[in-house]
Order: sequence, then C-alpha cells, then structure tokens
Amino acid sequence: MITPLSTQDIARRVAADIVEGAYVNLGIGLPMLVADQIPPGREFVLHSENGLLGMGPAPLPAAANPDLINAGKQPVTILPGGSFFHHADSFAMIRGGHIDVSILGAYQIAANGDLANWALPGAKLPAVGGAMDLVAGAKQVWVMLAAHVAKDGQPRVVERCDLPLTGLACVDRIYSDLAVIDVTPEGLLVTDLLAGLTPEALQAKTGATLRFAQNCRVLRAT
Amino acid sequence: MITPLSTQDIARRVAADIVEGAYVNLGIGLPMLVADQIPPGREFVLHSENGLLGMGPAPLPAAANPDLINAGKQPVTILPGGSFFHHADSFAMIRGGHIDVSILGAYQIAANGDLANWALPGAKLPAVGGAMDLVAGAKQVWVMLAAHVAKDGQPRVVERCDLPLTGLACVDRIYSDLAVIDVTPEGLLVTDLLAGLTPEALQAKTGATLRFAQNCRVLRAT
Amino acid sequence: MIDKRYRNAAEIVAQCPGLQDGASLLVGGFGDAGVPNQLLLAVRDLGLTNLTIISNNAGSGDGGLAALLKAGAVTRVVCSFPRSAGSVVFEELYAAGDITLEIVPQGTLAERIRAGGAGIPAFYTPTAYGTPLAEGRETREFNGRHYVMEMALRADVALVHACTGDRWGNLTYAATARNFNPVMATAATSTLAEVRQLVDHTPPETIITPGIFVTRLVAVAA
Amino acid sequence: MIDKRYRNAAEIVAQCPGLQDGASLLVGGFGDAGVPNQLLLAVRDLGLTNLTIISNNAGSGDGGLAALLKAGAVTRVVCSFPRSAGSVVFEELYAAGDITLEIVPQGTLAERIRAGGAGIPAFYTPTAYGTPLAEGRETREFNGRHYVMEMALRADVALVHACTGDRWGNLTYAATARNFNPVMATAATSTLAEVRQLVDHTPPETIITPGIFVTRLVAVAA
Repeated sequence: MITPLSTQDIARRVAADIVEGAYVNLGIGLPMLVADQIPPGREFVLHSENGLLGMGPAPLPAAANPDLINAGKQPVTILPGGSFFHHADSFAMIRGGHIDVSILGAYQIAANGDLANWALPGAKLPAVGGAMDLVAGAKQVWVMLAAHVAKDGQPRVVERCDLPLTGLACVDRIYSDLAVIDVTPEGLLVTDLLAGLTPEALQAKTGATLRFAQNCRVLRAT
Repeated sequence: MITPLSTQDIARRVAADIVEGAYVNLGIGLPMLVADQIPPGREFVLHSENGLLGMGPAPLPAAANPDLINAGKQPVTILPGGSFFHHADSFAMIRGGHIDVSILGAYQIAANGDLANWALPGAKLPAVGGAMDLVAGAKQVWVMLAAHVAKDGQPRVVERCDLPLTGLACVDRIYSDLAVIDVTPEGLLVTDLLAGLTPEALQAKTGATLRFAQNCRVLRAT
Repeated sequence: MIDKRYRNAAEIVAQCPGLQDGASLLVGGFGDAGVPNQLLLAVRDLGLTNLTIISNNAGSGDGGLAALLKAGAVTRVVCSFPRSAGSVVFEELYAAGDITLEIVPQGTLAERIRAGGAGIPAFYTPTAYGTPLAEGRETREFNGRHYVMEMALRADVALVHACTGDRWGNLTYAATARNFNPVMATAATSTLAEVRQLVDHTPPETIITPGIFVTRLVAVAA
Repeated sequence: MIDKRYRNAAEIVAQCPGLQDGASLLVGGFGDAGVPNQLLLAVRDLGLTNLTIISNNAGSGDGGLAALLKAGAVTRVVCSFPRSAGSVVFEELYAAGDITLEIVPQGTLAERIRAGGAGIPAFYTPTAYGTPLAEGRETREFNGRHYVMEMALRADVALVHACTGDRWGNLTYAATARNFNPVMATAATSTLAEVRQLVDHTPPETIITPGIFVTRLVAVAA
C-alpha cells in the first residue's frame, strides 16, 4: 500500500521550495496551507490581492477584524513589515512581475503549461477573481493538486486542456500528492516521485508524456 | 492715453471667474499671480503637478522647506485640506479631467483654440514640462497674456499658430491686458474690452477675426 | 467655504447628478470589507430601475448590495467574482435571467477603472490572453508577447466606504477595507463617500483619496 | 531574516544587478526635491559609461545628477524639463553634442513609468496629440477623440530618495519630495533607495512604497 502525500505534506514540500525573502501569493483553498508550513527561520512575504503584503496567520475569532481579510474573505493578520494598498496598485504588483511565486489550485494543467482553474462545465455562475492576472503576471506559477487525478479518475495533467483556460503556457511547476513536475520547454519533467511509486504508475495517472529527472528525488508521506 | 491692465489686474480678473470650490492649476510665471487675487471668502484648491493639492502662499524665507515646492520649484506651503501624492497620481488627476481650470501663459493662441506655449524657434534646449498634459486634461483651459501683442508688435492671438503646438483646440478663454476673449465654436468672442479701447483698435492688434458680445463688459485698470 | 459633508444618507443621494434610472454605479468593497452599505440602502430607497453595478462581488446576505438587487433596481452586473457563500439574491436573479453578468478578471477590472479615472481610454494587458474572457477583444503583440486591449471603465456614480473624511472630501481607509474604493472614487461623474468618522483635518501625508475625487460625503455608524 | 539595508552608498551600488556600462537609470526627484544625490554620487564613483538617465529634470548646480553628467557617464537623457536656472552641466554637454535628449511630456513620462512597473506594455493618452512630441507615434480615435499610443518605460536600475525606510524596504516620503520616486521604484530590475532615516517598523497604513519594490536601501545624511 503506497500512501500519497497529505495536503499538509504537499504544502510542506511547496514551502521548502520558496526561497528566503520571496514575495508569494497563495490562492484560495489548498495553497493557503503553505502559510502554515514555512520552514523555521525563513522569512517570506505573503501577498493578498485585496491589498495586503505581509499577511499573517488567522487571528483568534475574538480578535478578528472585519476590515482585515484575505482574498478568500477570511480574517487574517498583518505581520511587521506589512503594508496596505488599493486594488489597482495590488494588481500592478501582480501584473508587473513583482510577485515571485503565485501558487494556485487547478482543474487541468497541459504539458505546455496551459492552465484551467476557473470554470467547470455546467457551472451555474461564472466567477474568475484574480487567477488570470496572477498567472499572467507572477514570475513563477506553481500549481498544487491535492490529488494527481480527479475524483472520476481522469488525469488533471493532460496533453491539452479541454476546460476553459485561465492562461496560456503559464505554469512552471506542479505539486501533487504523487510527484513534483517541472513544466519545461521540452515537456513535463518529474523531479520528485512518491516513495514506492514507479514511473510507469505515475505515467498511467497522467494524460501527457512524462520525462523523469536523472536524480529524481523521493517524496515521503508523513 | 489708454492704460492697459497690469498683470495684477489681469490676475484679479481671472480670479473673479473661478468659482467657489474649484480645483485649479496655475502655470509657472504670470498665472501664479492669480493665487494672490482670490476674492475674500472664496475657497478654491490649487493643484501643483509635482504632487500637491491645497497649495498655499510662499513661506517666509526662514520657514522654507526644500521638500515642499511648487511646479516652478519655488518653496510653497500647504493649506488645511491639502494632500500629497506621487507624479503618476498627480497627472491621473490632470488627464482624468479632475482639474476644473488650468491657467497657462502662451506664445500664440489660434482662433480654434490651438495653443503654442512651449517652444520658440531657435531655442537652444527644448523643454515641455506638464503643459501638454494640462491642456489635454483640464476641464477648462484659460490663457493669460501680459500683453495682447508680442514685443515686436506681432499678434499673439492668430488665425493659425506657426509655433510648435502644445495642444489642439484646447483653449477656452484668453485674458489679456486689453480684453477677455472666449474661444467658441463660432470663433473668438470678446466678452470684456478695456475701457476706452474701440473694437476696431482691438481687432487691429489681433491676428484673427473677433466678434464682440452684445453685452460686452468694460475692463478698467487700477 | 468648501464643505462636502451631508447630514445623512438620504440627503446625500438626493438630487445627486447622474443618479437616475439607467445609471451605472461603481460600488467599492471586497467581500464584506469596505462595502458602502448605507449608501446602497439609500440608493435602494430611491426606487431606481435599470441600474448597472460594477463591483468586485455581487453582494452577500441581505447587506446593501443584496438589498439593492433584491429591490429589482439592477439589470446588469460587471464583476470578477459574483459567487460567494451568501450571494443568494444575485444567484436567484441571475438564474431567473433578470440580470446580465459581465465577468472581468479582477486586476483588469481594477485597471480599467483606474484608466477611467486617469484619462487613459484603453491599454494593453497580458491578463486573459487566449482565454474565453478575452474573446472578441482586440489583441496585439509587443516584444514577442501577446496582450489584450482593454477599455477604460467609468460610471455615473461611485459609492465608496472610507474610514475617515473631512470637509474637503479627503479620505483614509482601514486595512484591506481600502480595496477598490480609492480607484473607484476617481472614475465617476459623482463620487459619494460614507465614512465612519468625520474629522476636522487629515494629515496630508496620510490621505489616500484626495478630496478632488469626492463630491459628497456622509458619516455613518461603523 | 529579510534585511535590505546596506551600510553606505558605496556598498549599495557595488555588484548591483544591472548597474553596468550602458545601463538605463530611473532617477527620482523634481527640481531639487527628492533627488537621490548620494546614490548618484556613488554611481558616479563607479566610473560607468554610456548610461541613459530617465528623470524629470537634467540636474542643476553640482548636485548628484550634474556630477554624474560631468563625469561623462551619461550619453542619453529622457526627461520633460531639462532647462533650469542651474542646469549648466547638461546644457554644455547637450550643446557639444555629447548627449542625446528625448523630451517627454511630464504626465506621459510618469504614466509610461507607471505602466512599466504595472505590466502594461502600452496605453493611449490624449496628451501631445497633434504636437511635435507625438510625431511618429501611432494614433487612434476612441469615442471621437484622438489619442497617442505610448509605450511603457522601464530601466535596469531605479535610484530613489525617501524619508524613512525599514529593513523590508518599505518607504515613506516627505511632502513633494515624493514626486516621481514611488512610480520609479516600481519600474526597474533593481531599485536602490537612499533614506534619511532608518526605522524599525513603518505603520502599514502610512507606507507609500511597499518593500516589494525595493531591492536595497541605505541611510544618508539628510
């Protein structure tokens, strides 16, 4: 029995790749978990697109300030060194390439880095938020997948997305419960593989051709 | 002997036309005199394009703050209600149509409102500053002429400018030492004429056809 | 004396230029932070019809925007993220076909409004290139990258929520309740502000929205 | 721990990415207010050649920018107003043909830099339409009005002068010494800031330039 990474494991693996001093935007949902996995002694600055740099952890409920929320509309705090700014300035930061890493969830990622993460077929109500700006503007776009395949078993990493796109050729790296995959000009390159999982087994769960790094690292669930 | 208006007279006449609560940008030189002629009890807000609303009078030399200057790089003060902002925001105010009146000097004004006020033939060094933005953006553009004709006797108000333009069809009103002239779709309309000056005498000093308002007012030097 | 203060929310919306049937309204706020709820209720009480609302979200619960929607005043919504936990009123109207919806990426929404306030009629952005939200848009290549042309967005009236305001209309904001409010304040024919606290004077370095952008303001209970 | 503070002006310019022969530099300031004089002297001492300077003015007296010009380091200047009472050094170099000059309207200069920092490759402005400064520019009509297309302006390095700074690079400014500094800070590969005072912490509502835009900073004598 091979144990896939938990969402906390994935978040920890992502956090380990964020360098000291980086400016990072965490998407709503799964990416938010990364904030709790920052390695001790490493300082990076979280950006929230609703006008906040230096986002800190959630406050105790009694201390929640309704004026101080994150992009997911949850109460947060501001750390020393943080700042507030308006929406146009916030997205100037994003579009202008000042955010080092944008971390998002995804429905589908194509081998060329195309991303689909905002619209599902048959959705009653479209909604996009800031995802298209983030993937167009951040220096690095990383995608987190709680599960390498969808609930119905269909791969999320595919040759071509068939869902509405969020951005073209924008994803740089994929972190799933089974692997870490770089999107390179030569296609998808697996840099980390879950302990006990064979390359063939990962390929079987992936809708696009994978290559494997020579010094592919091992991912272990905790 | 007919006495033309002094520059102070012209400034006083201009100030009388600025309505309560207006946001006004005063160009370098002659327009600056308007600040000293604000009618008692009337409050309007002076904008300086280097990032200041609520510009007040020059300080005493001993109180001058080198960080607090106007667009002419002279020390100024800030009045209650004033604010500071950066250059892009300042010109967003201008370009976005938020300045009610921009008051500038001029070399030439054409009958259709074209303005030339930034470059003279044979100038060693070109320089434009914010004039082109002001005439493109302000709701009203008023021009002040210390003398209705140039020193060599050539008219400044002309059929067509032959100097490099600052903006097309942008001037709304001309205040000179001899007259106040509205630029209208039907051409130049004199609304105020110096006491003792005949319409024919004004026309003789003007390079474009003038019409005269039926209830043309009289300007008097002090 | 300049004094933009009104006594209550009913007075501030009365005879407001541009606030009429068929008007477009910029409405500040992100989630429940910085939403001008009292102004929205006052607009609701005017009984207007056929309004267009431009706002990041489409209201939640029975707050100001939801109340305005529920009153049947709104036929069109332009926003980035209409879907939220409590956006019941909007969802029902949308499902019934009573409201049309234009989805705009959040950063493009902010930048289009900023352009509207800054006199920029159109600009190019990489956001949404190649996605369904850029369909029908003109595109262009600069330096090998593809961009979408986006048009400025203005409205007849902006409704904003601020922390403090003074008689000149200068505003400050609290934390992330700033969000869209400062940009929206710049992009309307009339800008109405509700503030939690009226102050006699705002230190000029701390002003986020200079009073030039604010037409009227009113104090509301926090 | 994030710490962008350097000990002195010589250290801050040493091995600064992008600061080399042929580099372009955004230089803050308007007149003598907010000019990063100490950084300019430190750059002068590097003995670089063939620099492009983008700044509102072209230096006056023997201050930092004039000193850099006098050292023969600069071959091109982009500015709105090179002419001033004390711009002797520039005028001599320009008259001798040792420096080329591009004149840009002040608001267009500010907006091109803002666009450079905000990921907007080009925009349309009414400023300068029909004037010599729009010659060769693409033009376009929107809603019956004519506009000029202007391109974003970025540089290898920005030099800015601020009032206070903290270890994260957050900056505040004094009065109209703010001017071009905040926009320029956003539009360079490396942004170096000289500040009059280092502080442990900057109240988040008062920050004008969030630290994300600042690469390194140094305290200088006021």
